[in-house]
Order: sequence, then C-alpha cells, then structure tokens
Amino acid sequence: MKLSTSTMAVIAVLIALAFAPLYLGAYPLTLLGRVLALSIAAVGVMVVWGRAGILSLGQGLFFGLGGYALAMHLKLVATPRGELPDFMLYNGVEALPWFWAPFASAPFALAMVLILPAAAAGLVAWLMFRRRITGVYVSIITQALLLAFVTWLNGSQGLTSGTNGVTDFQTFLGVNLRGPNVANGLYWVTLLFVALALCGTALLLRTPFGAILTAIRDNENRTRFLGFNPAAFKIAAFMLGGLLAGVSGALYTLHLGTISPAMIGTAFSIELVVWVALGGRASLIGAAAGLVLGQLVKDRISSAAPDAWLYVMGSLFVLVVLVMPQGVAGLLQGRRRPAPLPTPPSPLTREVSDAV
Amino acid sequence: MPSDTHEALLDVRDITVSFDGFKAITNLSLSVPKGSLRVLIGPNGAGKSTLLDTIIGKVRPDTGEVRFDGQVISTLPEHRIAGLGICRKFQAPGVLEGLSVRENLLLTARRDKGVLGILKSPTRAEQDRADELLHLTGLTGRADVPAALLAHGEKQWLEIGMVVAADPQLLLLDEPTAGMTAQETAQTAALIHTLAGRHTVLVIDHDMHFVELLNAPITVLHQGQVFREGDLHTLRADPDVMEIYLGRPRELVAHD
Amino acid sequence: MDFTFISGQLFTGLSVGSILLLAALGLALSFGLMRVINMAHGEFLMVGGYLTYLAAQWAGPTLGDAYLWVAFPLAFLGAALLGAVMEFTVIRRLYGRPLDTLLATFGISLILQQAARQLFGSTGVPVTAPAWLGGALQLGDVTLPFVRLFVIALALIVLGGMWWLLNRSRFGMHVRAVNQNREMAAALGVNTRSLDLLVFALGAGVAGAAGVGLALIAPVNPTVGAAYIVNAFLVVVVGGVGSVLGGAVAAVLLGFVTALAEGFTSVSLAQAILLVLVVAFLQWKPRGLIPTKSRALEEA
Amino acid sequence: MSKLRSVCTATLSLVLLAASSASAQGTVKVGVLHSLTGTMAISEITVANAAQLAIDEINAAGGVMGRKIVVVKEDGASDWPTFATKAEKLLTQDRVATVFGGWTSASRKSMLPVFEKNGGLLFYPVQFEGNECSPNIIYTGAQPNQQALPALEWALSKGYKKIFLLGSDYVYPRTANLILKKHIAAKKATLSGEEYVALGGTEFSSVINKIKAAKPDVIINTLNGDSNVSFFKQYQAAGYKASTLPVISFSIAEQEAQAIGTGLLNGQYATWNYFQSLPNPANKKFVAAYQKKYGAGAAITDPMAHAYMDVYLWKAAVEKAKSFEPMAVRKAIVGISMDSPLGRITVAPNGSLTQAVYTGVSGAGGQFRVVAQSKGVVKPEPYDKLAFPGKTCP
Repeated sequence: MKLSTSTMAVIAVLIALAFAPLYLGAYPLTLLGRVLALSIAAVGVMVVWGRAGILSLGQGLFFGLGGYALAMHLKLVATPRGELPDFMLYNGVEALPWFWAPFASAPFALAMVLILPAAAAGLVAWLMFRRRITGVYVSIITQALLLAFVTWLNGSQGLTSGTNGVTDFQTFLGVNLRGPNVANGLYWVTLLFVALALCGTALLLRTPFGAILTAIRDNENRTRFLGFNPAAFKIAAFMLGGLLAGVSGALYTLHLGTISPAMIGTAFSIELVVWVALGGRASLIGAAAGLVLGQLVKDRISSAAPDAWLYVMGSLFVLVVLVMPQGVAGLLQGRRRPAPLPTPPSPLTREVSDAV
Repeated sequence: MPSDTHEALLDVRDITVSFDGFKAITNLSLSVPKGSLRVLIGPNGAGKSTLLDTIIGKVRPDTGEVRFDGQVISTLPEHRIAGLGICRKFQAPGVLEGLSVRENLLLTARRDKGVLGILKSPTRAEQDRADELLHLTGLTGRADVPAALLAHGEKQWLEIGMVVAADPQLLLLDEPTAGMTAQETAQTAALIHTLAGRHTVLVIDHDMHFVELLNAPITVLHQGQVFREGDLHTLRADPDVMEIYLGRPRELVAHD
Repeated sequence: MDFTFISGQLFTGLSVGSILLLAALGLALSFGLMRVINMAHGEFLMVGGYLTYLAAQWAGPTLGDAYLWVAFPLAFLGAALLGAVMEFTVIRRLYGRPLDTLLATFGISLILQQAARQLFGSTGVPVTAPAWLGGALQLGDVTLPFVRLFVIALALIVLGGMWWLLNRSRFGMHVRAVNQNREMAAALGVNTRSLDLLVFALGAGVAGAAGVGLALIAPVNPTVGAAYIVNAFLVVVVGGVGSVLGGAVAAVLLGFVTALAEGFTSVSLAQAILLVLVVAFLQWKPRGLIPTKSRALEEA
Repeated sequence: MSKLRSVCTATLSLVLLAASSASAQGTVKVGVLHSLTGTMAISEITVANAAQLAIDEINAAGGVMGRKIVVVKEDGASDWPTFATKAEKLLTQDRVATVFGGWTSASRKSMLPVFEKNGGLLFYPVQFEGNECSPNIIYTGAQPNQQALPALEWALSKGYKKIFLLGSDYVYPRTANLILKKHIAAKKATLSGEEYVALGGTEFSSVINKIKAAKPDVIINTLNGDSNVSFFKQYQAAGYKASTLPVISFSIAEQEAQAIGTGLLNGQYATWNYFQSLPNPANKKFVAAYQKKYGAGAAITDPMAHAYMDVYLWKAAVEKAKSFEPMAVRKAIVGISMDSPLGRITVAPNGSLTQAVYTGVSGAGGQFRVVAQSKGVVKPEPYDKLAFPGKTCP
C-alpha cells in the first residue's frame, strides 16, 4: 500500500477540518468557512495556471458571475411578492429587468451558478485561444475584461446595485440565513464542496486530460503537431477554472451575506493567484492550502499591523517568484525526490524549441 | 525524378514562402511517392526547415499549395494536418518535458485526440504499443522518468519513438541523428529503413555518413528552390552541388 | 449635439489620448522592446507625480513657476533610478519568465503604493500648475485650456524623442540589434546586460516625466499609477507590441473612442465600452495595428 | 511541603482569578471599525480619532456606569467584505457592547446583516442616502432631507433655476440625485444635466464639455474624494469660477477643502450639519480637545463631529437603560437629547437625529463660513415622500 505521508497528512487535515465546528469558536469558524469557500477558486487557478500555463488575472469575473447568480435569487426571495428589490426602487427602476425574472426560481439560479461562469469562461477562452493569444496577452486581456465587468456593475446601479452590491438576504431554500445553527451547516456544506472540488479535479487530472494540459503548457506547438488541438483543451481547462471560481463565488456570497464589485476586482483576482503561487501552482493541495493559510495569516497581520500588511503581501509576490517558483509544495517535493524538478514553464525554453 | 501526382502521397506545388520580404522558398515543387524514403539536403538557409514548416502548417505559403493524399492541406489548422497522418520530428528534441517517457509515448499513440475522448484511459493496444516502443528505443528503464531529465541522445530516441507511435502515413525527420554516436546513427538508419514502405519518410540531414547509410533518392535544395535530384554518387560527382557546398565546407563533413 | 460640443469632444479625445500615450510610451520600451511585463510601471508615473509635487514644494518658493523645469529632470531621473534598481534586483533574474515577472512587479507596485500612502497620505496631493498654464485658448466657442495643450505637446515631444533615440541614434541601433538577435549583438560587442538596464531605466524615466504632465491635470495619489496601467498596456497591445508609432496611433484612437463614448453615453459606462471594444479589436487584429512580424514575438 | 505548595498555588491563582474577573467587571469593550488603510483611510482615520477622543474623555471622567471603556480597533481596509468579517469578529469573538464605524454605504450595507444576525449595535456617523432603517444601526449622519433638500431650497432661493447634477458613480449620489430630480420637477426648476464619474475618476474633460453645452446656473456636486480636486482644477482651467458658475458640494468638508486648496475652492458652497467654525461652546471644547491631541492645524469635519457625539449618545443611552445590552440601549436611545458640537440634537424613533442644517461658503484655510441655516432643527426622513411615496420605517 503506497499511502504516502503526504496523503496521510491530507486525510488528517480533512478530518480535523470536518470536526472544526466542535472545537473552534464562532469567529474562527466563520473565517475558516469563508476561506475554504475561496480555496475552491484557488483549485481553479491551479488547473488553469499551474497545469495549462494560462495566467488569468480575471478569475474574479467568473467568481462574481457565480456569486451574483446566487445573490440575485436570494435578493428576489428576500423581496416581498409583487415588489421590486429595494435598490431598484431607489434608482428609479420601475419593472423587474428581464434577466432578473428567472432567478426567482431556485433550481434555475443554482443551475446558473454553474452554467454562467463556465459559459462565460468558455466564451472568453474561445475568443482568445482561437486567435492563439497566449502568455501575458491573456493576462492583460482577462484583467481588462474583469475591469470592464466591474465598471459595468458599478455603473449600472439600477440593475446591479452598483458599488454597494446585492445585500440583505433572508432565506435560502427555506432556511433562515440569520438563524442560530446556520453557521455550522454552511461550514459543512462548504467543506463538502471543497472536498468535491479537490477530488474531482484530482481524478480529472489523473486522466490523459491532465497529461495533455501539461504538454500544452510545456510546448503548445508540439502538441499541435502531434494532432491535438491545444485551443480546445485550453478552453476546457479555462471553463473548469471558471466553473470552480463560480461555485466558490456562490459559496462566498452565502458566507458573507452580500456580493459587491469590490469583492471580485483586480486586487482579489491577483491575490488569488499569489496564494496559489505561494502554496504551489502545480500542486492541488498546495494551491488550496496556500490560499487558506495565506488568508488566515492575512487576517492576523492586517488586524495587528494594518500598514505592514501590503508590504508583507508585496514582498511575498516578489519572494515567491524569485526564490520558490513552485511554491511551498515544490520545495517539499524537491526535498523528497532528489532528482531535479522540471524547470518551470518558461517561454524562453519554449522559444528555443520552437525556433526550429 | 519526375513527379507523378497520382501516386504521390505528398505533393508540394509551386510554393513561395516569405518572411518580412525575404523569400525563404521560391516556386518550389516536390513530390514524394507513397511508401518511399526521400532525403533532403542543402546548405544552411536553403529552406529545408521552412519546407517542413510549410508541410505541417506552421508556416503558410504565400502562393502555391501542399497536397496530401490528393487533398489540399496548406489551408488546414496544424492539428488537422497532423490528424491526417503527418508527423514531424523536430531538429531540437520536441519531447514533452513535463511528462514521463511513457506518457509521451501514450499521448502520441492515442487514436482519439478530441477533448471528450481524452478522458478515456489509454486502450490496451495503445499501452502495448508504448511498451513495445519503450523496448525498441531502449528507454524501458526510464519509462517513468520525466522527459526533461533525459540525456540529449535519449530525448532524440524518445522523439523518434513518439513519431513511430503516432503511426503516421508521412514521417518528417529533421536531423534525427543530431547528437548521436556513430553506432546510434547506424541504428537510426536501420530503423528508418524498416519504417519506409509502410510509412512514407522524408529526412533532412547534414551528416553525409548518415545520408549514405540511408541510401535513398536525394533532393538538394538551394536558395529556396530544388537544385538537383538524384542519388548520392551522382550528386557527389556534380560540380555545381560541390560548388554550393564549398562556401560552407563544414556541412560536407559530419554534422557536429 | 451641436458643433461646439462635438469639437469640444474631439479635443477631449486628443487630450485623453495624449495622457494615455504618455503613460504608455515608457511601456513601449520595457514591454515593447524587452518583453518585460512591468505591472509597477504605473508607479513610475506616480513617482514622477510626487517628485513634481516635491519640486513645487521645495523650488516653488524660490523659483516660482519655473519649478516645472526642475520637476522634469527630477521626475525623469528619480523614476529612472528606481527603474534601474528594480531591473538590477528583480527583473534581471526573471528574463524569459514573463508571467513570473508580472507577479513580482505587481508585488513591487503594492509596496510602492503603500510607501507612497505612508509618506504622502492616501488622498491626492495637489500640484498647482504655473500661472502661464492657467489660461485657455479660445477657438470660437471651444475652450482649449493651456494645461491640456501643454500635455499634448509634452506627449509629442517625448514621442519624437523616443523615435529619434530608437531609430537614429547609436544607442537605438544597439537596442534594435539586441532585440533582434541577442547572442549576435553580444558577440559584436554590445554589452547586453547594461543595455537592458539602460532601456528599462529609460522606460521608467519616460514614465516619470509623464507623471509631471499628469500632476498638472489631476492630483497625485498612491493609486494614480494603478488607474492607468491597464489602459497603458492596452495601448501597447492595440498599437502592436514593439511599435512606438503604433502605440501613438492607438493612444489617440483610444482617446477618441473614450471621448465619443463619454459624449454620447455616460461617462461611467465609457470605460467598460472601451475595454470591450479593445478585446473585440484584438479578435480582428491580434497583433495590433502595426504588427512586428517576427517569429520570436509570437511566444512572448 | 508539597501540600503547602499546592495550597499556596491554589490560593494565589484564586486571587489572581478574582482580580482578573474584577478587572473584567470594571471595563466594557466597544469596537471601532474604520478603514485605517486603503483609499478611505484618509477620511476614516480622523473619524476613528474623534471617537477615540470621546472615549478617552469619558474614561478620564470615570467611564460608563463606573466601567472603563476598552477599545477594540479593527481595520476595514477600504474593502467592504473586510468590514463584514471584522464586524463578525468584534461581535462574536470580542463580544463588544457596541461598534462605532463605517463610512461608505457599501461598508454599512455589508455590515448590516452581520449586526442583524448577531444582535449587535452600530453607530454610523456619515451622511447617507437614506432608504434604510435597520433596528441595529443608529444613523447619525444626515438623511437626504437634512442635507440635499435644504441645499436645493437654498439654491432656488438664490435664484439658481437651472441645475446640473454631478456625482461619483455610487449609491449615495445616485439616490440623492433621484430625490433632487423629483423636487426640482416639483419646484418647476430645470434639470440641465446629470453626470456620473467612476469613483476615483480624474478625467473631467467630457463632463465639463457637457456642462458647457448645458449652461446651468449651479452645479450640485456629490463627487467623492480625489475626484473633487481634479474636477475643480479642470473646471478652473476651462475658465469657470464661483462667481460665474457656483458649485454646492455635499462631500467636501474642511479636510477635503484643505486638500483641494483655497485657490480652487474659494467662494464655493457646501452643505452639512456641522462646520468647524460653528460658535457653540460644545464645539469650541471639542475643537480644542481634538487639536490638542492630534495637532493644532487638524481640520475637523461633520462626520468627525458625529462620530465624537455618537460615543456620548451611546453613553447616555447605556445609563438610561442601565444596561450594556445592545437592544436595550437601542430602545433607550430614542428621545435622548443633548447639546453637542452640532448644536442641540435629539434621537428620533427611527434611530436618526433631529439636527440643524448649515450651508457654508469656502474661505481661507479650508474653513467654511455659514451663510444660511435651517429654521430650527430638521426631523430625519429616511424615505423621501416625493421619490418613494408610501415607504416608511417599520
């Protein structure tokens, strides 16, 4: 039986997490739940960036779509029958906009939590990869699209509630969100989704799909000349990343009881990437753990020394990249296995091999 | 060698390729019959690699067309061209460095290269094929090592293995023996002989020793055009061929 | 919409375009020529802006309006020095890893922003433009403020200077040589390492000088750079990476699109419209207006 | 021997325990939750300072019901979700009796569910758009009818009939302007234009061009933060000044006025419930105390005065309720009346203040001189009757 120590450790951590509501106080539990919800988006970043080599700085877009899809439903449920959501009233909107109406149905909204982010990610990816836009161009374009989305959200207050975001939810599927036992329930649901995301992604990456993503990351042209269409696989990976971000966004919205443009903006999206980088961009557990631990540390440091926080964060960006490009997971792996790791995907080596 | 379009598997018709005004290939035509072995030589900058680039779709011809098995392929996307059964071994080893040796072979051996099909595990036949090629290339002991960790020669062998695993109709080999020992070169030549017939093979190389071992019809390219066609002995006796090489005497001796 | 309004908007477009161009010109060096994705580029603008503020504080009382002529060299050299330090300590180690460079420079931008916040506070510091920039040129009913005309002129001068430097000077020849074939240039005796340093510092310096222009129009605050960085990158991408002229055309084009979108829809939606249009444009011309056809470029 | 030691230890620890519980008896925790970092920090740090000043004064005078106030300070980091997270921490981990905090509507909106879920109490000191009355929030800043409408009345009384509305693109300007538009129409005045610029936006060419085309008599300005500096710079460059086209601002107080600079702002108007220049004794004492602690030149603004007063309001309510329990305090606070730096204020049943409204003109040093003031105090109306008919607080 080849249950390695790392697998054992993961199982132990999962067990510890499962029983957290029994030994953690209310606030630490809430915080942990939120951070776990975010870690699902980190898993998505790991697939898209760590495996397929696509650095998206716009994951907030898909995170936001998932979050808003659920928030629209929650808002409609919290609004008395026959009335408009309060913020529409305050903005002079007189009839429910067409795209809001179907979200009154819970099944529709839940389906949209999955479909909207995945479809949007698919569309964005199709537009980019069809024209073979790669590397930093993808980063710039995804960031620009996210910025456009956030600007639109901010500028269309009658439809989206603008900077305030959608707030003031009451119930979800009949459960009172402000009830006393909701915290534990929400925590366990979140943990379940995290486990699902981790297992599902791990299984998927174990199929040849995982191998082909690695191949595309290392040498996209080569896979093309081997008869694979890299664009199709990159679109699939990007959709998976978008889907995970969307689920994460919906859960996060439930945890926070609100979603607003500030929660999904550039800073959020790029921070997501850096936690993944810190944990290990090529490692599933590394990515999720990097985000969870990073956010917890952030909570501590930003409480204790608010001004120092951005210095810490900024230095982390630089240090991770300079000192441990494969993150903590990479360091651990490197220690276990003496053979040198494959060099990180670098366009320079790619350039050399393509310059043929 | 006059080209016969009916029997030709690969038919390059009057193509011109230019980069930023510089013509890398000018009105080049070339025809390779099904099941044959062909060697392509020429001094640096003659357009050999560009020709291969054009065949696999990496570069698009300004004019002219490339036909494969009667079908125009110079407008298809690269992966479709590869899907028709054209596989190229690059000059610098184009192995997939992040994957193990076995994964490299398994991916290339896959029949189903679509997005949905990729979720299926390799078939028994594909796995057997991979094992067989591991044996053939002498990499059985290195099967689970990431390709990035292979020695240069091993990478060459792995890539030859991949090309064979793809089981293409047309094999394009770009300097397959670069970095190999004399013994390995001989092995490679032998391997190529066993491939010809079942596959159509087009080889680029500088190594005259290797070219001699291949013992196949040769096309000489010069300044983006077909300069001569013939066998090695005829060409060695041709003063014009000697002339274009004399400017670059390095290339007449064994490469590297 | 009357004629005055439309001509006013056209001037707005030119004015916005000139600011975009100033923000993007430094990028044309670091991103366009060196393929370095510097997310901290905006902070060079910020540094230029703050140095202008300091110049006004220090030199203003004695020199009066002439502080501006102190501000330019100060902003240029200050930003260039910062750029040189950045290149030497971080960027240099990351050549060939553009995505990692992006992350590292983003970290640097966070640090610089926070430092500015602690030094100058998070609200903007205002810079009073010299009195001779206070008036406006009246063309019929259209008012062309001198400050705006000055910024347009500044953009043109910097553009011209860069064009001369890259295409006519010996330095530019070396830069182009390195850009085309690094090894060959090195073999011919070009010191590529110090050239990298110089080009990057120059790009930073140009951004610093652009910061002077920005400071005359809007207050300088810690996020002023962040506000321009995405648009500046879009200008370079739309113009065609590696083409200074393309960048100039793109900047003016984006300026006009912004002005028209702002004129005919609402100001707050214009930015979203602009970004979507740019992405659509890249579908049509993925390599920008003036593509540089080079094999190495595709993989950058 | 060992028996003795254990007895000693037990006794000592008992004493220590008693002492510590006694000291816990002697204090009460309150939260102060403002942005100490990020874009909002400049405004919110001074507001947090004002609250701290009041707390220090109260502690020096013996505390609240004999208990010293212990402050738990948290940073909202100009990030709305962080406000919610930190509010949750204050309520569930630190178990504070009340929280003083928030500035932007978005931060308040994101904290609201946390306070309602955990039964907490929040004092919110900033002017806002109304349309909200949570039983868990005491809104002491101006409701729209305590700032926007009096400003409009004043402008109309001065003969300005064509009004241009300019704001940052977020909920406060949008809602305030929606209300203003209804009243402009009802008063038969003219709306000559309405424009919004993204928060933090600094490019006003198009806006000024539109203003030029619309030729208004007055601009009602709800721009926020640095946008104001850019706007006034570019407005001046385009040849405007207070005498040719006056601007009435709702988000420019003494601190912002200092930052914009007298040269740009001289002669322009602002409407608030408080100006640093108010001559009442409570204000003189407040200004002196604040400047003693935080520097002689420190500007003092309406939200700071509200934040300072909020602490005293809470103290009065606790003493009236004889309890720190948030809902008991909320119940007791209605009807409390005091002489504050803002003048005489009273807490209305909806949890907002009945307070006076002042319009001031900007002059030297970022100070405003009061040019008009409401007749007596104005009752808070969270829902405007014209814009949102039939809506009331429960």
